[in-house]
Amino acid sequence: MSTDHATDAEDSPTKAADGKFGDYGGQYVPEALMPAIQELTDAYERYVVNNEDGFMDEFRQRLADFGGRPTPLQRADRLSERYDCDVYLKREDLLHGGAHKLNNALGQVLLAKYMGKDRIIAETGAGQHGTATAMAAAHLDMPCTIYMGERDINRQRPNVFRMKLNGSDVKPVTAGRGTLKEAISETMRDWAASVETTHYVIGSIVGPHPFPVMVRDFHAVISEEMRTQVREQTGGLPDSVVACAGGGSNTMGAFAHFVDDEDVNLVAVEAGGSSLAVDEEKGVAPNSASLSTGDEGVLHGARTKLLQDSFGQIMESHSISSGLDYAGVGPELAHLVDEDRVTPVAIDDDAALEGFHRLSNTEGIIPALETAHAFGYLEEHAEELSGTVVVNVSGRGDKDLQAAIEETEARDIPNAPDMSMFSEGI
Amino acid sequence: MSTDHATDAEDSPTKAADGKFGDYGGQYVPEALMPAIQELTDAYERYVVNNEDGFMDEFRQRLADFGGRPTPLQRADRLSERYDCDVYLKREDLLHGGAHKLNNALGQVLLAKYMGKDRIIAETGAGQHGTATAMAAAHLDMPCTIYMGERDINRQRPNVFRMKLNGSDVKPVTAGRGTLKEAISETMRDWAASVETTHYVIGSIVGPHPFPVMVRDFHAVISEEMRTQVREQTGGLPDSVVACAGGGSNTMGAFAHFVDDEDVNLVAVEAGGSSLAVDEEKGVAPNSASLSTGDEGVLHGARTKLLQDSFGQIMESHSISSGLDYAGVGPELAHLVDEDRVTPVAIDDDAALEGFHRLSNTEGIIPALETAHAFGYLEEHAEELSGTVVVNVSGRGDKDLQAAIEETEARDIPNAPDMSMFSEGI
Amino acid sequence: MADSGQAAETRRSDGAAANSEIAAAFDDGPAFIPYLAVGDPSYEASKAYVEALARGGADVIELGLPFSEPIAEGPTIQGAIVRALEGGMTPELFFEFVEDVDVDVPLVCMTYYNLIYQYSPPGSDERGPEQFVARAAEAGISGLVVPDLPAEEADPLRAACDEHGLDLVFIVAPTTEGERLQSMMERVSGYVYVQARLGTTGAKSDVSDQTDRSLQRLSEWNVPKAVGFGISSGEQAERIVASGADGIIVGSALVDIVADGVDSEWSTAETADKLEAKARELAEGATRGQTEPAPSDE
Amino acid sequence: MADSGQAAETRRSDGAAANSEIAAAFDDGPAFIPYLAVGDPSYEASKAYVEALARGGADVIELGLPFSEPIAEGPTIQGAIVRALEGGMTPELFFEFVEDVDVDVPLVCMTYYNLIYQYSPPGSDERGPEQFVARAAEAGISGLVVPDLPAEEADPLRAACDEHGLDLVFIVAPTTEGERLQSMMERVSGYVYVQARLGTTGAKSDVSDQTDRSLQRLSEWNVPKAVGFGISSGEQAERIVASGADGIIVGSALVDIVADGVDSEWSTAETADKLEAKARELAEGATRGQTEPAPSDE
Ligand SMILES: Cc1ncc(COP(=O)(O)O)c(C=O)c1O
Ligand SMILES: Cc1ncc(COP(=O)(O)O)c(C=O)c1O
Repeated sequence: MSTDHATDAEDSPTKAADGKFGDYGGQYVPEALMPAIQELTDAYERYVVNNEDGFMDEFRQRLADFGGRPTPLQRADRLSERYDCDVYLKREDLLHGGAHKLNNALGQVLLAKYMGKDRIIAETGAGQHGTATAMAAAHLDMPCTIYMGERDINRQRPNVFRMKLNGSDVKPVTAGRGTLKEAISETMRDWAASVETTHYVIGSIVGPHPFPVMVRDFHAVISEEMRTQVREQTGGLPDSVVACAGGGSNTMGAFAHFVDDEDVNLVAVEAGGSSLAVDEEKGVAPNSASLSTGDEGVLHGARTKLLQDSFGQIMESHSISSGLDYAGVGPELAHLVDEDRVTPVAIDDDAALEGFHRLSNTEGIIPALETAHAFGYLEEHAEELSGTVVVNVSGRGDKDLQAAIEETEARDIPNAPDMSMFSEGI
Repeated sequence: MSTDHATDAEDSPTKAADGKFGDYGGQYVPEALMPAIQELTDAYERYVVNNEDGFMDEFRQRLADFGGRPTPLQRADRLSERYDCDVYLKREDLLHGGAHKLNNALGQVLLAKYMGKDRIIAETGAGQHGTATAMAAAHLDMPCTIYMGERDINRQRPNVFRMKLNGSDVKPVTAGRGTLKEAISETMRDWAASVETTHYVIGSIVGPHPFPVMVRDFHAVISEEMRTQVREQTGGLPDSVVACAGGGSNTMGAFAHFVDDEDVNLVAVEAGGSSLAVDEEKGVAPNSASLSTGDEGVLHGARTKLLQDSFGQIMESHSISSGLDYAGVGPELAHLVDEDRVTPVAIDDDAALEGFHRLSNTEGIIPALETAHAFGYLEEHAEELSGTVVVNVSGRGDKDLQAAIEETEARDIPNAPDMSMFSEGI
Repeated sequence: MADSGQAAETRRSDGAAANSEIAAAFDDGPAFIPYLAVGDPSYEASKAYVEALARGGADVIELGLPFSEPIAEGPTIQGAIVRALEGGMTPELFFEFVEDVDVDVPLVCMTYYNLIYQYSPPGSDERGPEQFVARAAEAGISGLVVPDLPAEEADPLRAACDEHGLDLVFIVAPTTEGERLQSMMERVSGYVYVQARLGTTGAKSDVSDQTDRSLQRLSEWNVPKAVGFGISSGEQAERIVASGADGIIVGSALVDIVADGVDSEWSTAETADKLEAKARELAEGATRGQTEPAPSDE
Repeated sequence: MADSGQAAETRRSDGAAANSEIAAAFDDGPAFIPYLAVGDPSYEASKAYVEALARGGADVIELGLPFSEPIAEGPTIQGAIVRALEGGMTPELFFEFVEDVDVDVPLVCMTYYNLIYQYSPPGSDERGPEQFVARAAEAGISGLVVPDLPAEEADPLRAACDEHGLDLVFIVAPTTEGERLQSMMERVSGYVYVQARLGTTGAKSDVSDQTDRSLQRLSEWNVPKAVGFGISSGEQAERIVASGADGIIVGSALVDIVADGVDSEWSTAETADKLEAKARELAEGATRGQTEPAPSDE
């Protein structure tokens, strides 16, 4: 157990107000958007950092009443026995909508209201951020348009339907491969034309400043609660905090209040996909491990670590979990990795599926495939674990049942149940 | 606002320890099961009623850590405005698994452990109780077999997969129509052969004593929290508590701690299906409104109100929500209706769908189709509402997306979104 | 059919038969008590089958009045009940059947409590056990078995049975013990249905040694002990009678023949012949059992 | 290609062109500045198209070096970029193209910052703006436009441009105001790209009157003002020049012709002819605008 040296938990997440994390971050956006992100920076400082007009109080109250916070910190008895350490689960899967995503979506939609905006736009890949934004927009009575790649729409129809049920307009993006990257670009285009009335609710700790710090601050409630809960339950701080990392919002949410506690290991688990090697022929990275394998570059408004080819073209990434399937990563996380404060670990598709089945059948919690990577890490690195290990259960797996069937069938996963009746899908 | 006259909240749910509610209830089971239900009655009294060995403490702790209790009581601002009263939502949809069902499943599986049983069986219709039981069994490391009608298995494949992921064995029941009724009978058959080692986790406040009181007591945490929360938020007791009723477990859970407060209206919303009239030709009741239209009889171990033909044969019931699609109802609820303490209201399929879309697009919460009946009630009986109205949001609608599409398409629902892209399903 | 006149003569005392015909059936050596669901697969066919059982040596016949939720039955009898209900069987038709069927052994009605609770005679508004038993007695039924009616809830039905001279048979399970066993002993009449093993009905090739233990527990009971659940062959019948049973009850093994007949599209006569042969095998087995010494491992 | 020797001669001061050729392009009446993505739909075809634009009267040509995430482009130019990337365009090929293309007007490279940041010349391990600009200058590029590089992040690139005599053109948006406008004025060189309306690139049939307001805001700037975003006809060009613009920038309206050519399978020559004609229409419109009085509502 780490000793607990005092940190000002309230201040810790609001660092990098200048938008830079070492060399990372910044505001690499078309000039047309600069005034909007300056206005947003101003609003962020007033409402989020300084709680003007009681913004943060209202945010926290709504997160409690509408979102279901605090989420529990649960000791996982059977996993603890298996790995011979104390495994605790931070249950973001119990948040309204089924993932941590609502923390951010609700914060931003509320902020848009405080800013006097009258319309919300957002991008979505798998549909998790889109559904969270649609829920928050319905709750706060804000018209909302969600951009989603056409291919993703076809892969994630239940989430599309959920967004529509919540009254959002879902706009298909046909450009390129029709996935998340294109949807982000398209949302930026809409924003460039509508900045005066519209707020862009970005879905992770990516994009130009102030998005990375703002999204982190909205998610920092995760580690704020974790810190209190783990102290109550164990009397000290954890030895490790483990979270999956796509853009890295659940990750920084889980790490934020521990960054200053040097004794707490922070482990960011990336999608190792099918291989860490680049497929040069196709120009494809069969993984989404930008922290472990990416190079510095500029994407979607920020300097960060990226999967790119030698020319600087962004590569197609890959993961069985669409929520991790992104070529970039939040600049703050990239910086903390360079500083050796955060340890990046890549977990491949097979190990993630093992983690998926492990948590499902030993703890009765079916995780999102994104989250499953964190459990794949426990499974693969069991010998490195000791003391108190807190895993952020970033989301539930209901959205992933079809994918879990297909991916499990395609492999030989030792701890999967008999899948024979599902070979045709569900 | 009702005045709040003192009740002993802790005692209230444990009435009817003799298994009778007026003439209802009892233990109409094959002799082979009598010793088991006597053993269970004994265990219920020791562990649940008298908290022997700290059973209830452990139960509540696990409900908190694993289940996510307390669930919030949320003011629904937009619905309050619409109906010109104060609508509050009790968010059981945020419980682990997505419905209130876990309260009971976790309680019973834990009780089975205290009783020294080493195997769990359960029936399931739509799969909600089955998935809750499978989760609880995985969490507590108990082997578990779930019986499910073959037809239901085909209609609810995602839930079947969830149970298997949690390590449960799902046994198809081919008898009869292959739905819930047959699955209950089949589970009773297994139990009759395995009582010595096996506990039967029944899914609602039905069946022989002590199931109705025990299941109610496990769910009574809903109204216990509600009572505290509504007092904190409004300073008094609610004017009405509204809950949908199939077997009636979420219903009695929501009512239990208010039964003695005569000024609090308790409204049980049943599935009115397509019509309250019986289709004599087919011997089918196109509804599941046993409280409003059923006659006294004996089914699955208890005397209660039933949908039956003039000979006493149980009728097929119908509802768009499979969780309400049951020909019987809990004996306690039947008794409270006869006593005029609970008001039964039947809400038909169309109105339930309106309620489904209303909550989804004005509050950003997609309810289960079961729960949607309670919101159909608000929509249809708006003029009767006043003061503080608490609605029990018994579950979330993720499981019902496909059904919502089909049923919405088949009707003209004024507040549904454009469904054109979903005419082929999701 | 059995003459119902005699049945009305009430002479019940604890453990003794209220119905003279049932009492008589046990007087003359071990009783063979077969079961069939009435109306399976049709009224006419099941009439032929019940008559075949009588020819095959039945001493008492249990007639199933089909209920839609037969929670105590295994898949075999459940199948019979589904076929009978699909064929249109109703309580009223059941009583007509009882009046109509040409056998001269006592008939016991086996059904679930809701059908009794809901019963109202044609043209009447009154419902319940009293109406049901009156009509059963009138039709010529000598006793009732109601598997989902525990002794504790049985008082209204007991009263009606007493009034109309019917026996109310209870089932003793392998798990029934202590106080509970005692209270059943005080309430049973006609015969006690000794459940051979845990579980539901259904033919098994082994015969549980729970049977021996059960019979031993009941050895002091002043009432014939008929053992059922899982008996399917003459040898089993023999062994059980040899263990001390006063009768054997056989359902699923016979219903299996009816089901085979339906599946294989045998003629009614063909199925009836097979039923008669099976009945004979079982009846003879039971008779053999009585003359043999009890197994040595007791 | 343009002679790059002259370009190296540094004479930049705030607002003035660092590059003599760009400065010269505005000396002689309003400048017509067309844009095409290099490599759309192939190297050879786009060479023919760029040469056609020069024949049609281009004073400066903006050459798009395609980047995979063109967040500032509308669907039209995005389509061009996708086609060019699918055709195999790379930064190195782009520079070869610049060396290869037969035009005698200054060429401005329009691209996104990551390609500059990542650039390393063949055989070198060093990456970044300095390498990129050195190679661009060598190839004959006179200036750069980098839509996702705000003035605040531009210092390394500015330094390299200064060193190699390239202009760094900034875009002023309708929303750019106050302090921000001031700081851009201090940094811009060559010409200022005046964004005619909010949104991304794309041909529009109306011309926003935000243009008039923007030009007014910039009236004191000591640098040519080239207006772009949405210009698609000679009349629009005329109106904008009449409003005070020193040049017009046209992209999507030209890319639309390339896209039509791809869709309709026109020959390269046919597409080139249509581009030349469109260029002429736009160039002539701009020229007409200079001789007309400014619209009265100003
Ligand atoms: C459950 C869950 N976890 C993790 C992620 C990855 O996002 P981030 O890395 O921003 O937390 C997603 C994204 O959709 C998600 O749905
Ligand atoms: C969400 C939900 N609500 C209500 C019900 C009805 O059950 P009960 O009436 O026992 O609460 C179900 C049953 O599956 C359910 O899933």
